[in-house]
Amino acid sequence: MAEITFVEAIREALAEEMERDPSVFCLGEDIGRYGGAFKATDGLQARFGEHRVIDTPVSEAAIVGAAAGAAHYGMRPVCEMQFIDFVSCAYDMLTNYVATARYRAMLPCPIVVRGPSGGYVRGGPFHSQNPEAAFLHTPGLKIAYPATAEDAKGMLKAAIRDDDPVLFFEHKYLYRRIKGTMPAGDHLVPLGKARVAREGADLSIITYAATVWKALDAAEELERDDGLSVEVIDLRSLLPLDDDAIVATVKKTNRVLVVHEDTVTGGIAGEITARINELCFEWLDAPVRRVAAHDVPLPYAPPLEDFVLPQTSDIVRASRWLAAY
Amino acid sequence: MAEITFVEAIREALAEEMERDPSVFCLGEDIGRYGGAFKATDGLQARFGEHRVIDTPVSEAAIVGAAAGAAHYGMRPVCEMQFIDFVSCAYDMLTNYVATARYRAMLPCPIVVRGPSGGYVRGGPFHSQNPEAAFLHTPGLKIAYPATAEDAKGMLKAAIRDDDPVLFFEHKYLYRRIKGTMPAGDHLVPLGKARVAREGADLSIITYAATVWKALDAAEELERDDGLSVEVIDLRSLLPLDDDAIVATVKKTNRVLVVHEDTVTGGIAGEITARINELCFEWLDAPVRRVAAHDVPLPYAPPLEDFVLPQTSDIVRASRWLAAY
Amino acid sequence: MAVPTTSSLPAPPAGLSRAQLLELYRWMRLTRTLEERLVALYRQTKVIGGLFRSLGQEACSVGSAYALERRDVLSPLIRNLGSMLVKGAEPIEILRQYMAKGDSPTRGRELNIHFGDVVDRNFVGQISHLGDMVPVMAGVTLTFRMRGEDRVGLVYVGDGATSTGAFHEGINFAAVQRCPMVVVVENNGYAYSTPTNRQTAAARLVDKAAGYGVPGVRADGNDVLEVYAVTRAAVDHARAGGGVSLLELMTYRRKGHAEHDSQSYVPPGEIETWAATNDPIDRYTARLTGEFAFDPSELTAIDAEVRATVDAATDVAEASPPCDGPDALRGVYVDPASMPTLWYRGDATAAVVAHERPAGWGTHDG
Amino acid sequence: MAVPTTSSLPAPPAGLSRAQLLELYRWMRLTRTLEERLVALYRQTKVIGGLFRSLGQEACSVGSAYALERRDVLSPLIRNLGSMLVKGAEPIEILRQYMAKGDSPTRGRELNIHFGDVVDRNFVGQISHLGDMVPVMAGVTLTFRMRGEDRVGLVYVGDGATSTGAFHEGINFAAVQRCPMVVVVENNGYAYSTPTNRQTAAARLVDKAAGYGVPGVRADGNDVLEVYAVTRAAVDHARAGGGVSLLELMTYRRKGHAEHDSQSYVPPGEIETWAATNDPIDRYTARLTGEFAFDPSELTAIDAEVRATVDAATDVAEASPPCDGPDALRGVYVDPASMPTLWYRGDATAAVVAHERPAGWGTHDG
Ligand SMILES: Cc1ncc(C[n+]2csc(CCOP(=O)(O)OP(=O)(O)O)c2C)c(N)n1
Ligand SMILES: Cc1ncc(C[n+]2csc(CCOP(=O)(O)OP(=O)(O)O)c2C)c(N)n1
Ligand SMILES: [Mg+2]
Ligand SMILES: [Mg+2]
Repeated sequence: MAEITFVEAIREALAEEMERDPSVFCLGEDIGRYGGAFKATDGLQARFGEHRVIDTPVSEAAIVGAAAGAAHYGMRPVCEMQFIDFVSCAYDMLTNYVATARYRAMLPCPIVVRGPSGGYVRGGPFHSQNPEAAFLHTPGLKIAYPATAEDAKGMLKAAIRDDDPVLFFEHKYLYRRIKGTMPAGDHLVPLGKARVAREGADLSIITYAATVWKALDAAEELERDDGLSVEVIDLRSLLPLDDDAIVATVKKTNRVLVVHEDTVTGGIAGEITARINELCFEWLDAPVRRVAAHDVPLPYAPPLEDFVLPQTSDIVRASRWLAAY
Repeated sequence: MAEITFVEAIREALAEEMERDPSVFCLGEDIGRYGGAFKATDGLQARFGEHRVIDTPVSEAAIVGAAAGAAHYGMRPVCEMQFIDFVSCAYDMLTNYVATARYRAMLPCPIVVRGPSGGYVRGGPFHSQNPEAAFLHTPGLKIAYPATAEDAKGMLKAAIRDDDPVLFFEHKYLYRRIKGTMPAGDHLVPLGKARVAREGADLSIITYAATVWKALDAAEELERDDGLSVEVIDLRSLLPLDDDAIVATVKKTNRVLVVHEDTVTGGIAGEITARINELCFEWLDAPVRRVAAHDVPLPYAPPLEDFVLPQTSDIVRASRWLAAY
Repeated sequence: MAVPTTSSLPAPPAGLSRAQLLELYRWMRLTRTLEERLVALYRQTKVIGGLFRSLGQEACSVGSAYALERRDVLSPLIRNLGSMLVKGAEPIEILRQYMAKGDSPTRGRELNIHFGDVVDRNFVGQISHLGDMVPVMAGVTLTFRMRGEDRVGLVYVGDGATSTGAFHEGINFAAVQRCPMVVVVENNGYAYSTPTNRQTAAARLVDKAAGYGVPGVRADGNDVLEVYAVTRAAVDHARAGGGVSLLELMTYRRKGHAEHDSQSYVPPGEIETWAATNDPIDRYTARLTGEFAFDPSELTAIDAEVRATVDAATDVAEASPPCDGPDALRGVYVDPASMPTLWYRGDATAAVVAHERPAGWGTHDG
Repeated sequence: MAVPTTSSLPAPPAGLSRAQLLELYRWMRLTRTLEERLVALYRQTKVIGGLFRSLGQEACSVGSAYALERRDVLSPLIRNLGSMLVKGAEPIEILRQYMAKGDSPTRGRELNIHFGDVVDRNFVGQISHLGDMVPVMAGVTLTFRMRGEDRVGLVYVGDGATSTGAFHEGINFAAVQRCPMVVVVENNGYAYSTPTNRQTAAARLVDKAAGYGVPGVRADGNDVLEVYAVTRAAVDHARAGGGVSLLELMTYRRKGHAEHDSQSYVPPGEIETWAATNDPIDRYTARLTGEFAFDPSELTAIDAEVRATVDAATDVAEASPPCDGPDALRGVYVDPASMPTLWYRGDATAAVVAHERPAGWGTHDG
C-alpha cells in the first residue's frame, strides 16, 4: 500500500463513509466544486453529487445547526469549518444546542464538525487556533485530535459512525507533511483511546496533535544526547480522555511533562494534571509540568510565532529539568 | 451604613461609575425602562437618560461588538447579558475581536461584559451556566467572579475602570440572598487578588462565587464536628489568577480541595491544580482534589440539579477524605 | 400599538370541514384552559421555574400548526403551547414537564414546554437561545428535500428573535437551499419589555423576506382562519418545491414576558384594548356562532370537555413521581450511557482506605 | 455573471475639483501598483502568508473612502487596500506588514492589511472573522451620535459576509439606534469559490435594506465617480442624522480569493470579459482623457510618480528589521504590559537548582 498524506487520509475517510452510508453528507464553505480551502473534499462533489457535498453560505452557526437538524432525522452530516478558528461563530450552537440535544430532548445528534486547526504555519491569530479547551467543559461533545495520517483516517471514520457529536481537529501543519500507510480494509480507530507513540522508562510526555511529532523529536534527541528513555503518549481523543493510558504511563515513569500547542493557561494540560493528581499522585516523583504556548494571541511574524509556540528545544529542556529533578 | 444585597451592590457600582465618568454607559436587553431581568440596572435609565442606558435588540454579538467599537473611541461600555448563558452568542466577538484588539491592532478595548450566572436556582440547562472556563485560555480577557456584595461592588467598579476587557460574572443565587455593608467612599477591590474568606491550618478549600458560601458552611461544620481548621480562599478573579494566594495557602495547610460549580472536566480546577503542581508541589501532603459538578448539562428538576451540583455535604465529605489521607 | 391591518379579508373556511372548524376552536380553548391551570399551579408553587403565557396569541399557534400534516415537523417556542397540542403533545406531558416530574417527557432535564418528539409526532425540543431553531429546521427540511420526502417544516420566531444572527443565517441558508420550510414570525409587539420598534427599524418584519429572496406575507395573527389559510398556502408552496416562505403574524402579548413580569413598560390601556376588542377566541366564537351558524351549546360542550380533560390530566400529573437524583447522570451520550458519580459521594474514610497507592507508600502524617 | 447594470448615468464630478479627479486616479493607480509589487514580493517569498488582491475592484475602495473626512472612521476588509491608502495608510506600512517586519504597524502580530489607527487617521484594524466589523462600527458610530460629534463611519462587507450573523446583528442594531453609519456591500460575484447566487437567494443584496428599515442603493462599483457620489450621499445622510444606509457596489473579483487560488470554478471567459470591458482604471482613464479633457501625459506622470513611491517604499521595507521573538509577550494587556517567559526557556539544570522546595525536602532519587 502506498503512503498517503494526512489530508488524503481525511479525504479517503470521507469518501469511504459516504460510499458506505448514504446518510453521510458534507456541508461547508467552498467544499464542493472547489474541494475546500485545503482540498480535503477534493473530488467528492463530482463523485457524490451536489446534494451530498453542499457549498454553504458563510454561516458557521447555520452549518452546524443545519447539521444537527439533519442528524435528528437520520442523517450523518460532516461539517467543515474552513478554518477551525471560525468554529467560534458556532460556539453557541455547538455548546448549547448540539451538545445538550440528547440529554435534554432525546434528540439524536450524530454530527461531525471538522476543520483545519493549529499553528506553526504563519497564519496569524485567526488562522492558527487550537480551540479544543473551550469545548472541554461541555458534556455531550466528543473531541478528537489525531496526529498521524492513520489515525486521521481511522478516527474520522469512527467519528462519523459515532452516535454522539464529535469535534474533529485536523492540524493543518500535518496535512501535507505527515504521511502514513493505511491499513487495508475498513480501518477504524476508536475514539477515547490514547496511543503510545514511543515507549520509554524515564519520563513521560503526554501530548496530542502536532506536538506529538515535536515530542518524538525531543525524545530522539534526549535518548541520543542524554541517554534518557522517554515515553510519548499521543492522546488522540481529548473528550473523553483516556485515563487508563495516562495512569499507566505515570505509574511507569513517575515523571510527566504535558505538552500542547494551546496556551498554557486554560489549556487541556490543566485537566490532565488534575486527573493525574486524583488518580496516581502517589506515583509522581516530580511535579507534573507543562510545556505550551505563551499566554498571548498567536502572532504572525515567524520570530514571534516561533517564540510563542512550544518548540522541540523547549520540550528537550523541560524534559532535562524533569529528569534532573 | 445599611446592608444592601449583592444585586444592589452591582447597581450602586454602575450608578457611581456612571456618575463619575461620562464615558461609562450601559447596553443590553431590557435594561432601560424595565431595569433588567434581575433589576440590576433599575432606575439607571431614569437617572442617566436613554442614551446612557440603552435597550438593545436581542443581539449579543452586536452588543459586545458595539461596546468594543465604542471603547476604541474613548467610551467605557458595560454590557449586560440577560443571562450569562447567552454570552455564548458573543463568543466569537469576545475571544477573537475583543480579546485580541490591543495586541493585534493597539485598539483600546476597556469594556465590561456582565450578567447573571450560575445554578442552584432551578433554571435548567440554559439559565444556570458557568461559562468562565471557556474563556480561560483567551489571553486578553480578564475574568471576575465575586462572592460577596462588597466585592461585587468594588470589583465591578474596578472592572469598569480597568483598561482591559473584563468578563464579570454575577451569581444569580447570590443576588438577593447575600448582603453586605459597603465601605464608605470610593470602594474599589482590585482585580487579580484573591481573598482569604476564612483562616485555617489543616486544609485549604480554593473556590469562588456561590460555592464560597458552601465552603464556608462546610468549614463551619468540619470545625464543629471534626475539629478541623479549614482555610477558605475566595479567588474572586479567575484571569489573572492570584498565584501568590494559592501558593500561600498550599504552603500553610499542605492539603487542597478545589471546589467549583462548573463541571469537573474542563473546569478551572484543572488550571489551579496545574499551577499548584508547578509552584508548590513539594508542599503537598496529599493530592489536590476537586469537588465540582457532574459532567452533564445542568438539569432543571430539583432532585437532579441537587444531585449534579456540588453541595455543602460533598465538600464536607471530600474534606474529611483529605484530612484522613 | 395599533390593531394590525389585515392584508386580505378572512378567507372562507379554506377547505375545512365543519368538524375541523370546531377542532380549531377546541385547540385554542385547550391551550387557554391548560395555561390557566398552569397559572393556578404556579401560584401553588407546584410549577417550578417561569411560566410563559400565550394569552391572546392562541390563534397564531393553533392556526399555523393546523396547516401541517403529522409527518411534517414543527419547531415551537415558549409561546407555542397551542402548536404543540395540535401536533400531538398531551396536556399530561405539559403538566408533568412544568412540574418537573420524573415521568415528564425530558425526565426533569428541561423545563416548561422545552421537549419534543422527532420519532412520531414530529416537533423538535427547543432551547432557550433565541433564533437557534431556525438553522436546525433548515437542516431538518434540507434532509426532506435531499431524500425526496414529501415533508415540510415550520419554525416560529418572535419579533425579538428576528434580531439574532442565528435567525439570519438559518433562513438565508434554507432559502438558498430551497428547503421546504415556513418561518412564522409571531409579532406580538414585545420582546420581553422591548417594543418591536426598538427591535428593528424596519416598518414591517415581513420586509425582511425580500432580503432572503423568499415570499413574505403579513397576516392577522388573531384570526385563526386567516392564520390557517396563509400558513397552509406557505406549506403547500414548500411542499410543491417552492422553498422557504416568511409569514408575519400580527398579534399581541397580553401577559408579561413570564408570570413574574409586571408589564410596567406597557402603555396604559393597550392590554385592555386588545383584550376587549381583539381576543382570538372571542373573535372566533363570534364567527362560529354567527357566520358559520354553530349553536353556542356546541362550544360550551367543548369548553366542558376541555376542562374535564385538563382536570383529569392535572390529577395524574400531581400524582406523578418526582425525579430521582442519580438519573441525572444518564443520557448525555449514547456511549457511555451514563456518567460516573463523583468520588466524594460516599463514606470518606472508606474512600481513603480504598484510594490506590503504590506498594510501600506509608500512611502519611503531614 | 453579467456586467452590472448602472442604476443611473454617472453623475458629473459631484462637486469635485479637477485636482480631486486626478487624486482619485492616483489612489486607484497606487492601489494597483502596490498590489503588483506585493505579487512580485510574494513570488520572491518575501511576503509571508496569503496575498489578497483587489484587481478590478479599486473603484469601490477608492471612490467610497474618498467620500469620508479624516475625522470619519473607516473599517476596511482585505480587499480594501485602496480605502486604507485614501484614509492615510502609507505604502511602507502595507509593505512592512505583508513582510512581517518588526517595525510594521502591528509589530508582526497581524498579517496583510489587518491594522488600523483610531487616533489620527481613523481606520480600524479588522479581524478575519467576516461580519464582525459591522457591530464594531455600530459602536463606533453610536459613540459619535451619543457625543454629538459630527463624524460618520463606513464599514465594508463582501457578498459572502452578508450571510453572517454578525452582519445582521450589527446593521440591525445600528439602524435602530440611527447610528451615522454607511454599510458598503462590495458584491464582487464570489465569496472564495462560491458565487453570489449560492450565497443568497435574494435577487439583489440591496434588497436587504428594507428588512433593516434603511435606504438601499445599488451602484456600478467599477465607476469611481458613481461610487463616490452614492457614498457621498449616504455619508451626508448619516451626517445629517438620517442613520444607516446600505450600498451595494457591483464589481468583480478578477483574481482568485488569494494568490494561490486557481479560480478553476470560474466560467471560462468571465474574467477576460471583465478585464477587457470593465476595468475601473481603464474606464476612468477614458473618461478623464475624454469627457474631462485631461492630457494623457498627466496620467502617465502620476503613474511614474506612483511607481517611484512604491519603489522607494519597497527599498525601505526590505531593509526593515525582522521581528524580535520576545517582543511577542508585550501588549496583550495594559496591565500587565508583558507576559512572563515560560519556565523552560533557559538552563534546565540551573532551573532545577532554583526550583523552590520546602526546607528538608531531600534530593529525590526516584
Ligand atoms: C440569544 C438569546 N438572548 C436573550 C434571550 C433572553 N430572552 C428570552 S425571551 C426574550 C424575548 C423574546 O422576544 P420575542 O422573540 O419577541 O418572543 P416573545 O417572548 O415575544 O414570544 C429574551 C430577550 C434568549 N432567550 N436568547
Ligand atoms: C466567519 C468566517 N467564516 C469563514 C471565513 C473564511 N473566509 C475568508 S474570506 C471568505 C470569503 C469572503 O467572501 P466575500 O465576503 O464575498 O469577500 P471577498 O473575498 O469576495 O472580498 C471566507 C469564506 C471567514 N474569514 N470568516
Ligand atoms: Mg415578541
Ligand atoms: Mg465577494
